[in-house]
Amino acid sequence: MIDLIYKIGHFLLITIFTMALGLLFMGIARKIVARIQKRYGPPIYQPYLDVLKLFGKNAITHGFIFDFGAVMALGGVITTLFFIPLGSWQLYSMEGTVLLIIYLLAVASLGMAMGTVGSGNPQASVGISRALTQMLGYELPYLVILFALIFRYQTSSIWGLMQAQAGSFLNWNLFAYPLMALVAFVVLIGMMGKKPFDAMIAPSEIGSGPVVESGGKYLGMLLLQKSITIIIELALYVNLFLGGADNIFSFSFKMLIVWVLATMFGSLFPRFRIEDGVKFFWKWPLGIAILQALYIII
Amino acid sequence: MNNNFVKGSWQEILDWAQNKSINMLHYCTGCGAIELPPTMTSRYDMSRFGIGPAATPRQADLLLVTGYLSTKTLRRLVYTYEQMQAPKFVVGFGSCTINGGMYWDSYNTIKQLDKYLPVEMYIAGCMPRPEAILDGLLKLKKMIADGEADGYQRYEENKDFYHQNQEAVLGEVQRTQ
Amino acid sequence: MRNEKDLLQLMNAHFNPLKLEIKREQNVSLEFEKEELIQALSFLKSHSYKHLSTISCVDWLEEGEFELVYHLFSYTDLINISLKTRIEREPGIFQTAKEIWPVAEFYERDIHDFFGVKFKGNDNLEELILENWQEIPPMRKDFDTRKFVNDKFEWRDYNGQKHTD
Amino acid sequence: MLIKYIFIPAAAAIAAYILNKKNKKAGAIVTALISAYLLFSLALLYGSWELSQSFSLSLMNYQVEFLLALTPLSWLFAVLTAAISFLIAVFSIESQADFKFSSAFNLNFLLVIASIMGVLLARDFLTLFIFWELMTWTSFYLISAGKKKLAGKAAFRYIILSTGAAYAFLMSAIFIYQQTGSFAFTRAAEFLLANSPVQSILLLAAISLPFMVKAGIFPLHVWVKDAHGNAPKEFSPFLSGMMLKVGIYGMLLVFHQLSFFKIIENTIAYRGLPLLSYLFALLGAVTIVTGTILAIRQEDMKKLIAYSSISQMGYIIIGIAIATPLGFTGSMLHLINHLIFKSTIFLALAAVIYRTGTTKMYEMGGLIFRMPITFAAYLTAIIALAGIPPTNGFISKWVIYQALIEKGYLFLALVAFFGSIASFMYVFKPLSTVFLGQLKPQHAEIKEVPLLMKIPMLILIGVIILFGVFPGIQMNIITQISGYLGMETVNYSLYSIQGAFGAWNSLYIFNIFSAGFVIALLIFGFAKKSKLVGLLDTYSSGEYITDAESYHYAYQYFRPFDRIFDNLAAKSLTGFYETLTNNLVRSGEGLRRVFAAGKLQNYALYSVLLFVILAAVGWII
Repeated sequence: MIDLIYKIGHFLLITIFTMALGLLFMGIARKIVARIQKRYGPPIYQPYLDVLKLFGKNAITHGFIFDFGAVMALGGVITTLFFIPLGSWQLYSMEGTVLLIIYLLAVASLGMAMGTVGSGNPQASVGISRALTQMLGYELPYLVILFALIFRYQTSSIWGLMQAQAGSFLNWNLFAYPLMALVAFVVLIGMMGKKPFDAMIAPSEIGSGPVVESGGKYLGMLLLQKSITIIIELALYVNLFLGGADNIFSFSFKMLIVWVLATMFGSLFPRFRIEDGVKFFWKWPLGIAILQALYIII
Repeated sequence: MNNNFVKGSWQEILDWAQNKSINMLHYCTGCGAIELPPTMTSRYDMSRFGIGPAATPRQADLLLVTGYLSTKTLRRLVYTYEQMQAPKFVVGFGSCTINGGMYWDSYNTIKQLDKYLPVEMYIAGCMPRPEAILDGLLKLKKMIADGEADGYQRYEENKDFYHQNQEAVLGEVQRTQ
Repeated sequence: MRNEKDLLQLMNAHFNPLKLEIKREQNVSLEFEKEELIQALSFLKSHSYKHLSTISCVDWLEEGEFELVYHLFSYTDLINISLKTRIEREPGIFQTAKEIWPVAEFYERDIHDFFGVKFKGNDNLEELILENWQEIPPMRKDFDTRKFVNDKFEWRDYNGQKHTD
Repeated sequence: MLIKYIFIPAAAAIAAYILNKKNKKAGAIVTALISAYLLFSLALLYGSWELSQSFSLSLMNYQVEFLLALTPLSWLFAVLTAAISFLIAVFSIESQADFKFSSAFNLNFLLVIASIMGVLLARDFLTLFIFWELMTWTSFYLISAGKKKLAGKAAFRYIILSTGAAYAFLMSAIFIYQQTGSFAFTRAAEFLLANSPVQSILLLAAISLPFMVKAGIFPLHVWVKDAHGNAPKEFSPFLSGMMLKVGIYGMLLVFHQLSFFKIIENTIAYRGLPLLSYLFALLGAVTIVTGTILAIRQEDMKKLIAYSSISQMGYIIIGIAIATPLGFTGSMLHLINHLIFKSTIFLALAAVIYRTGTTKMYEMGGLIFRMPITFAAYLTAIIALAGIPPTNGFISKWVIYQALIEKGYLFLALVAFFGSIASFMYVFKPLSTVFLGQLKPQHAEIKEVPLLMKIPMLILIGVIILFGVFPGIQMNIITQISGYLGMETVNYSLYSIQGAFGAWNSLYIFNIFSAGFVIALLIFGFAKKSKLVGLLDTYSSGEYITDAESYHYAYQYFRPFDRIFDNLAAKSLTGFYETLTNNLVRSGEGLRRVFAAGKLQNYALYSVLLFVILAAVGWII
């Protein structure tokens, strides 16, 4: 019983820590983009204020499915948190976690999709149909990379993949398979919906896509979900390609570097059209990923 | 949750948070809309005060009415205002919203915005420059922090006053259920 | 490819315009009797003047007449021609050009909104731009916009003094 | 003793037909009772694998015997058939109220069940062929009972493909009979092994033709879309749930029973996989890709789900073809899971059609507010189909992925990933166009489906979650099957399966999922209560929305994605078959004009001539 309480306490601690870290990262990203555009930009702690304000505001709902979608989205993402090793914090090192995380992230996006389309606003449906199309675009190269890594290290648990890169930083996957790390980086930008691939939340075209009807606490919950998703995707990247870390601080520092690079990279590009985005993902990243996978298999 | 003591301190925290992060929906009715891009971008950068653009009325707290309002646009403006969620504020730009401005004698524009919507603040000028807009918004932030910006409550309290004025100009107005 | 003069000769040959004038390069204006205008329009349409840019109306209050101006353009002659005619202000009725150009229906609705000219043959003349408008058509010269504004809207009171007195 | 599984449904079919004439519901009740009885008696029979029965019949001087036997594989399929037909029968008691051919429907439905039982229990080619033809014919009548003109054309194409394949099957069966003197599988297996590989592979290919048609594998999948799309709404769950699986049963028969794998053991292999079975796996992969791309394009929801069945069958084919223990277990798991969630989807859609009367997605919308239980059933089923953890769909896909990664088949894995990620898209399209979005005025007063139609859906939801959390239940029958077919088994416990790289514990996932859900619920409850607002009061940039019709995004939901595949889809296979049939018809026309030319005596002359030639040929061989 004690172990259960310890585990629940640990689980809550991780959830709150990840939300805080995720919001901090979003604040840093806004600062970086502002600096690139030669302006000051909001203070780093701005996302915390946004979330506090949003939970203070009134909100409208369009019925049960609208609420259920928001809760399922956040719930799905918190569940995924359980299976990702964040530096030394590892709640459950079970087999098959890599594939599981891809599908659990799908739970979150399906929940959000269902909730927002339930609002009856066509702009939300257009946004969701774009998001799903783009997901198909970037998920394919990513899974080929995972296929190659699992086959190479003969384990499908992230913990195992991380251990495989232990020792000096030379045998990090970043240096062992640089092309794969590059493809994973591009896919990371697509997965987080940053600039070149954010046609799904285009504010001017479709009224910020799926979140067109979510105000107040629904927007707050979506912001929290976004912050946890960012941390999960960054953690995945760091674990798979930068050899994870033994303590949480160096882990967060590595995540920060990847995040800053992704933001800079993202803030230079205009928005892709959806089918051009998918075509791009299937042309270069998929090609390189397949080449790398073949190189590993043969 | 809203007995007086908790309401007092909790409301202060919320007001403080509200003034630090405002989502602004600028309803580009008139010529003032062109003043906002420079205010948002590098030279004047309104986002350093936590004010950023919102895409839809659902996510917005602040409604900027930038310029003359024709009677037909007023109907859409009222509908958008009612889609926004409390706490919400309205700021009128330029003399056209204050007293009709240079379109004072035109048959199809309204003369005073605050007859139809509770306006927190007007920023005078036949389109105020970005400095004036920033100055106005900073004053608005102070008002929100002190809890004086209660336009949305005024709208609720004397709802029929506002509705009569709107119907006087627009005829029948479709209300959200 | 006709230039301005051949165009005028052509029109002279078939109709008897009251006034012919070459305003400037590529811009010609003619004035017709009411009865002759519609035939002139269809005649010009068959002679490469396919494009009806707009129909405008001028309110000559003193002469008690409306002046309807039809602006046409030809993509081969590259000449803008405007055909003018005068109709009495009171009954303010004129023949519709809907059969020649379907788009004319909207221009006529617009003129009906703002000048009150009724077009025989154009059955849907209800409001296009204005909304439940009870006064006389606003663009007419005898519509006093200041009086309308004063009794429709109150003025902001700057400690006792209205800014419009 | 086994024969009763065939004759009881057949007898009941006639009884159902007569009873149904009097009152509409009787036929469906009889079907439900019969399939319930079958289900229980089969359940009691679990474990007794040595049961067999044989008849012998002497025809002129030929000694013909029919062998029936119960194997774990046929037991599993029989139980699945009985279960799914019971649920469909319960569902169709209410939903047939407005159906004109309901008595013929029940007659044929029971006959189809009887013939499937026959196919499953058959141990020799003759009985297999008889019941296979009976199944094809009865399902032909069932499909043509759907939408008048369209169903007729679809059923016609289905019958042509099936009969063509059946003749090939008959040819090779008779050839084997000539060589071995009996139709039994065991004798045929020894003969094929002893025979030269090329000839036996050709024979097996001919035998497997009807199974490939029925399983809707790539080149022969043309009939599936129209047949499923236009079949009566009660029959499509059975059609796509069970009929496709019977084709797979046939393929398993060919692979293991008739030792197809042993024959191609020594042929050239690629990474331990013989070339021929790799080709077959490629066929499965192509089925996935075509099924998925075409599914995303469909505007008719039943056709969309039909294409998704084809693409899901591709997974099963890949699993069988790579023939590793993990692969086989994965495909068996996926077979059971696919049956469950596919029939749930079709039942939910049948409920929607029962209420709205249309299958076009853009004519519906916002039905969640009127039919919440149907929505819940559909949602659970698509979560399973998309393979999201707490449901059974994920487990079978996860095992198949493990099998593919273990062996390193990159292309197959790539196609499998594409299929499962793209399934989010075509699975979400009906959800958002039919159930979410704006509710149309004409659907405003739609009520939820009657209780009798809700029960099957609720049962199936329970089964999806149950198998999702405790996959062990399915595993023990699967291990018996792989033991019977001579393959090593995968070890497992009640809630975890031992994959190639470690065990998979689904009970744990379920607990954590609910923990995460509870935390999110707390955050949601803690904040201010939100105001309920109608559907028409949404952000439309200031404009008032008056009619829901123009405010529902449903037509061509994934237009940007379809644009990538526009040219590919245009050259679809049906075009190829159309041109084929046209030239056939034209050449036939030419021949007819030359020979018959309408005069009677010509016919007589030609028939005599034909008889003479046949007699001569028969005499020579």
